[in-house]
Amino acid sequence: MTTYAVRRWTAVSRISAPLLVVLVLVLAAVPYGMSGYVVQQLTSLFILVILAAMWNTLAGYGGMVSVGQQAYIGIGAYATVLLAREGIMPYLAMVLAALIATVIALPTSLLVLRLRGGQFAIGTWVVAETFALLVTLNQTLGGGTGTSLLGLNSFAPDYRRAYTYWLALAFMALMLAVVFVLLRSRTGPALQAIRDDEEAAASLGVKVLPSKRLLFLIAAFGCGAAGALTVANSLYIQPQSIFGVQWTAYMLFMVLVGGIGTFEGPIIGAIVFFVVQNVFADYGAWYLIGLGAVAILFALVVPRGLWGVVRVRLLPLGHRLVRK
Amino acid sequence: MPEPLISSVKVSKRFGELAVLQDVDFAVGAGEAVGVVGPNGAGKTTLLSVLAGTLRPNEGTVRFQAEDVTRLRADRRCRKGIARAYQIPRPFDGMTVLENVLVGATHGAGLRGQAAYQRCIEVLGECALTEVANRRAESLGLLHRKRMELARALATGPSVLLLDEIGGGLTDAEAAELVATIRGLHGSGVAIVWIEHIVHVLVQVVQRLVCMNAGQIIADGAPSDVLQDASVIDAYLGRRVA
Amino acid sequence: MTWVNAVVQGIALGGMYALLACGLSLMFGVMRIINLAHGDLAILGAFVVWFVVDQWHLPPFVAILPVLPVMLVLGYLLQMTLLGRSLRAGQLVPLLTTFGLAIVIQNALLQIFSPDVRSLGPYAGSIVTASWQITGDLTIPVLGVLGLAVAVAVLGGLQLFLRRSSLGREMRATAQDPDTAALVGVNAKAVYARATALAVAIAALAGAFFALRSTFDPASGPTQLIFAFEAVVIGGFGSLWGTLLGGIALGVAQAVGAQIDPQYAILAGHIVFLAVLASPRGGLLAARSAP
Amino acid sequence: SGGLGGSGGGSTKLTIGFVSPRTGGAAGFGEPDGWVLDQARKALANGLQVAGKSYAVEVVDKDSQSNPQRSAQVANDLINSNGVDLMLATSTPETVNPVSDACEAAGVPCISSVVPWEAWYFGRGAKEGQPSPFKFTYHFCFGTEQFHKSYTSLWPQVPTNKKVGVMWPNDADGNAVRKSLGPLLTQSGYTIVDPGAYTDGTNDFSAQIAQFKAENCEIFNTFPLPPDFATFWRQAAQQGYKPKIAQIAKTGLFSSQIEAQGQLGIGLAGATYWAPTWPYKSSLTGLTSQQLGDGYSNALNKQWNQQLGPSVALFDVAAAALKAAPDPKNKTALAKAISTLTVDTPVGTLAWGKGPVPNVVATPILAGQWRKGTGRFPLEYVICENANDPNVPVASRLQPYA
Amino acid sequence: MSALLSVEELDVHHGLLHAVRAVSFEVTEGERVALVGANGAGKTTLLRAIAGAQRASGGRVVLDGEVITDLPTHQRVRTGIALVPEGRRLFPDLTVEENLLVAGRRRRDGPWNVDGVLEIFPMLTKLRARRASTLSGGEQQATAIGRALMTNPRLLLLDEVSLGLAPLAVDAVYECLGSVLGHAATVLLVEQDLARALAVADRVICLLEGRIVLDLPAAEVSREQVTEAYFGIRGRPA
Ligand SMILES: Nc1ncnc2c1ncn2[C@@H]1O[C@H](COP(=O)(O)OP(=O)(O)OP(=O)(O)O)[C@@H](O)[C@H]1O
Ligand SMILES: Nc1ncnc2c1ncn2[C@@H]1O[C@H](COP(=O)(O)OP(=O)(O)OP(=O)(O)O)[C@@H](O)[C@H]1O
Ligand SMILES: [Mg+2]
Ligand SMILES: [Mg+2]
Repeated sequence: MTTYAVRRWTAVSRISAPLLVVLVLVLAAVPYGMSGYVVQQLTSLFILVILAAMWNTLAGYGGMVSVGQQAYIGIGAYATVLLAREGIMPYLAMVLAALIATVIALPTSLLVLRLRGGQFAIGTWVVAETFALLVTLNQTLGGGTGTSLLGLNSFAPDYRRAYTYWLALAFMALMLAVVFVLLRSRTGPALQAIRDDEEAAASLGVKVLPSKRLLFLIAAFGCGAAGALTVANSLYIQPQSIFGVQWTAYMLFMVLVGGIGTFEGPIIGAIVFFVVQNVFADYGAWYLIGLGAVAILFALVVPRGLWGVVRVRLLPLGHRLVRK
Repeated sequence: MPEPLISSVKVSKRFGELAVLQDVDFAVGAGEAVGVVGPNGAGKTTLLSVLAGTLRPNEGTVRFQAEDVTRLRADRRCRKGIARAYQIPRPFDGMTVLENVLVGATHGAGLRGQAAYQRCIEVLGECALTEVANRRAESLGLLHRKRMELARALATGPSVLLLDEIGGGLTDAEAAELVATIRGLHGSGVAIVWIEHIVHVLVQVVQRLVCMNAGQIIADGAPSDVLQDASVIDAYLGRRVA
Repeated sequence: MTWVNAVVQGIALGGMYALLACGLSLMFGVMRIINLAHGDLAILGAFVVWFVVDQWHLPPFVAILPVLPVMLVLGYLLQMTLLGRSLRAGQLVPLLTTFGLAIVIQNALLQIFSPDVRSLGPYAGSIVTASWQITGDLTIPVLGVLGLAVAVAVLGGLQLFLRRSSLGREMRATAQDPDTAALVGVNAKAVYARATALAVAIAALAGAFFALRSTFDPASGPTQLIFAFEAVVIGGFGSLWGTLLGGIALGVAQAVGAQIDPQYAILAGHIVFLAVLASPRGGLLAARSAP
Repeated sequence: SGGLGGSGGGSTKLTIGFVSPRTGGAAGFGEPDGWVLDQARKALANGLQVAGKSYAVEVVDKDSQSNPQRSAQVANDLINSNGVDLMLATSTPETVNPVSDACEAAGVPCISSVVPWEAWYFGRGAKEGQPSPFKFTYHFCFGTEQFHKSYTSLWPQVPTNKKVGVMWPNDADGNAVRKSLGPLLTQSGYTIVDPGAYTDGTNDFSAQIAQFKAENCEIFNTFPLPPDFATFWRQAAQQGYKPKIAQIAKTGLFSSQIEAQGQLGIGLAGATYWAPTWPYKSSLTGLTSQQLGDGYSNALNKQWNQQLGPSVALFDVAAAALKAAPDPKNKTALAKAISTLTVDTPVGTLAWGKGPVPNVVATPILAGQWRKGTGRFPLEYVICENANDPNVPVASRLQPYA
Repeated sequence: MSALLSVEELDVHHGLLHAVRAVSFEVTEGERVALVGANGAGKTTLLRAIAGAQRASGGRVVLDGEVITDLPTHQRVRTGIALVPEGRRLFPDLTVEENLLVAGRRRRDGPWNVDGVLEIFPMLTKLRARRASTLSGGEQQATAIGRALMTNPRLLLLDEVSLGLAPLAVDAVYECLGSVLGHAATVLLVEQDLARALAVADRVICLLEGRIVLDLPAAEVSREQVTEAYFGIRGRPA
């Protein structure tokens, strides 16, 4: 009689996983060797990677197609400004801000996690708009005028860039690790089961609501961190844009172009988006037309996304039955 | 008389105007195997859903292991030991067969790591799914889907197994395999409630047969007696079964 | 009386929202496509109407007539070329397509028409500013009533079409299971294309009404989109009467909210939306739970 | 150059960055930029002579997409990748404020315009009565005081009950105006009827209209986005609110916005920060205001646009600053040079260091009225008062809105 | 008698999986053919390929002399092919009646209409206005068969006819297949209840791993023969 075993790592992944750890260490050294431009660009890229990874986990693994993650981006950004204004060290404020976004996501989840599909999508969007309006109504937050993050000016430009970079790198590595561990844990298959059929998942003993909530809160933390990093990058925020739905459009673009429901896809998608942005940005309206055309082209030609086609799993999340 | 393992007490279920279950008293003892038959639309699946917790009854209570579980959600009931296979399979399309079963093992049975994997390997073997273990569930044919329903339910390590038409569409040999599997389960002490229209397969396993019609139980007893019952013949069988 | 007036204005506004939401509701109902380009298609329609008005000096209400068939064809082609293909790859890919389409339309309009703001109002004569004065504080805007009437007619007509006609039945069947629809002889592609054609034409109609009511420019598309989505969801996905009610509920909430404090106008709409979702039924006319 | 601590070397090329909204919601402001950039590049084609040294000058322009995050991103790109020596930014706080902030943080000199200076200065966190927190960023634009002066010189031209109904939104401009213009007008004897701030994008204004009607506000003032004003103004006509003076700002800057109002647009009073009748010359290009307006109209077959003035002025200031700096490649020195700079531009002579705050020159704004056109274009803007700058000729008196 | 349907060297793939392998057979007008085979043998795939719901990767499908291999599904319905799909696949939010009517819209001329369907499935009469998603499993099966009949097919493909039907209802279906349909249409059905299959069919075809391993008149085969063929004990090609 043949016996069987369940395997998770593949030959490729046994090599690639440690390499990725090395890559993170190499990236950590970038501010010592590279120009401020590279540092700044990589920081923007890391923010995009965080956002793409969060949206992918929500939609691709949890089946929660959110159009409202900008709510937590905005909260992360505004909380950073608010805490910094209270005299808290800006970089500490950014970490706290991500936690605040998570805390605020908890009551929100009570409402939106009741919703499914299209209702969930629009519901989260309206929640984000509501947060935007509440900020707009609050004059101490600058109201509709917006507000600037002043605390960072006390750092010399090069150091400010480097610190922001390291924090972005740390957040990115943390969020990717958290998502990886979560999806490889027993919660991973549970989330996918919920995505495919909630009732059937419940019938197999899956705690539907707590699992979804956990994912929702993790995504809120990640987006909050991205928001905090964004304000460190742009220094000025204004509610209509930091809470703007264009963030969701970007996430959608990155995740679908990269390959939804794969761990590596969103990272690839973020890099594609970043490159498209940088290469064509000087062409004004034509750049945007190009961006739209790229989106349509990907949807038509590689609907499963780049990594959906490659099908190599550097960081495998699945299970395989093999003969011993 | 000892309290049955799982029971419904005066359960009624309505969808709007339509009364689908009316005052149904149904009980299964530990280790018992009960077959449920009845014409289409009699309320069999609905009764199963009420027992499993995916439907709330309008009236009446559901008891399991001497405890009122009427208000417990399906996932709690599953973890307590009630497992259910759907009549119309509900696979997790985006996952492999192995992972489908794994969900039952890790969440329903609460197993972790190698123990969970071991349970999956066993169950896949029992249900003849080893060959397709690494296929995505969406690519399965109907009978594989049905087997996977059974496998997932088994993986949760139930004390009562609620089966809804898992035997339809099987060749004789396949049916015989299925009977052997379920008998084995029954032999290991799992109580079984099995809805099936293929009566000759059903009677090879169950000791008791219940016939439902129009939301009520119209016959309950030894299979041979129930199958001779005039009202059962009228409502369900249409002719005598040898 | 100002409160009554606010309700009246809100109802008129709600008609506009419902009209804009109609196409969204249709496309979502039939193809499960969340069309992010809907607002931009409406603005595209407004530009085309404006172009006709400007070129041939027709009144806007006349100019709409030749534009609608053009938009029907455009919608049909859109489905046949872009949306139909991306639909095959699951529900999320069309989202990417419509996102791409939205920015292509916006910026193509910018290239062609410049960022100047425009309006159809000046060409429509006095109807834009006409109203029935009931009391000093209560006026009923003619344009609002017209918009509401068109919304009721379009939504009602469409509802009847979907419920009663055999073509509508085919559309609903295809919506639920295109593969099986093919097995009973329905050409799913053609049905989808018809639905998109209708949705795009109605979007253009809605765009024209917004262009009569206010100004528009190439970037205006997304601004009203969320209200249209809210109307669809409040009304219960897929139900067109619900969409009408949803639009009106939203419009009234905004107008009444503004009466309390102008800042609360949009917020009040959002809060009503969230309250409806939080209610046990989760939609005014939810015939079924959202998919 | 690279890494923590590294810095650039000496070169003879100067790079000027220019950020403005060319696409997105504020694209209307950026419309003449293409033409202005052509003029500036032409004028700078032969480079600049600074302290006996000759420098080539390159202008790199970027689109902010009317979005603050994007504005910051392109500003940072210009700073880090193009290594700009001087940044220019214009039009709306969404574009200008993040660019200024990025420059301040990176220590790159920046000159900006077309954001009411209070929204630029206080909106970025400066506090009244405290020293300026900005060392590298400079601004020239009108402020609420200029509006006050202009309005109080215009409104008496038509007899009214001095009751002003205001619709000021909750955005950068609206908030700045509510904070300072309101009290100033009250001091001048006007009664302000303010129903409260509204959110941009509101679609129903019956609440405000009812209040204006009830209080009989014969003057109306607003700082809205164009579609909001169009919605309001049509609703006002439907509901029978017709003030004697309708004074609009922010919308109605460009003739297309008034044309879109149709008949309702004729007679609206507006305010201008530049028109071809401004009797000033660009020091960089040598063009008079009239030449600018005509040049633009002829090149693009479009009516002149008041953005032309400040956009050209930005390049005048840039050239003057680079020439005034002892070493134009030294950013600190360049910034310091701007703080005391005096330049001739189409919008007038700009002189920093004279207030209202250290980094800002307050420029004039003159009120006028949109009338039916008599010449090539359907509408004409006539200047009706010149309290802020008596050098600009007045063309006509204000007529009641009919 | 001429062949109504002829399948020639048909190949169907699911990705890498070769599910139907060079299958050839003919069905003459008015014939009733039972298709049997073990789980995963390729029965469903074969029926779907004939109906057009699954693309063939090789070979031809000919209906009444006309090659229909490249005809899209919905047009095949008009040539007279109707499939009752595995798993019923009703339109969940349409009522029972609407489910029937949708199929009736593009029907060929013929005897079937809503009343006719209700006559053979009396249990549907009281469910006429009910949404299909609320039907029990058996009620759905009956509606699905009725829906296929509504297109007035010349060739009716039935996948797992009796699945989920109570014995009484199964009798009703077979009665109808035997009498009403008998002269009007040709039937190709998948049925695992061998006794039923042999009783109702004129011919039995057995599939094993995508190939035909047995094709004989029903009268000439024994239960044992078929059972053996299921597992390839006999007749398995080398
Ligand atoms: N959600 C619902 N809404 C309305 N009616 C329903 C709903 N679910 C089930 N029903 C009806 O309740 C009755 C019982 O259904 P149930 O599925 O329990 O039957 P069943 O005995 O399992 O039949 P079958 O043998 O055909 O599977 C049927 O008439 C069915 O149409
Ligand atoms: N969509 C699909 N993708 C991949 N493989 C598929 C797909 N559908 C069916 N298969 C495989 O093709 C083979 C034939 O399947 P098919 O469903 O035709 O068999 P069947 O004889 O109808 O079996 P059953 O009795 O289980 O219905 C099986 O191995 C099945 O798993
Ligand atoms: Mg059932
Ligand atoms: Mg099959």
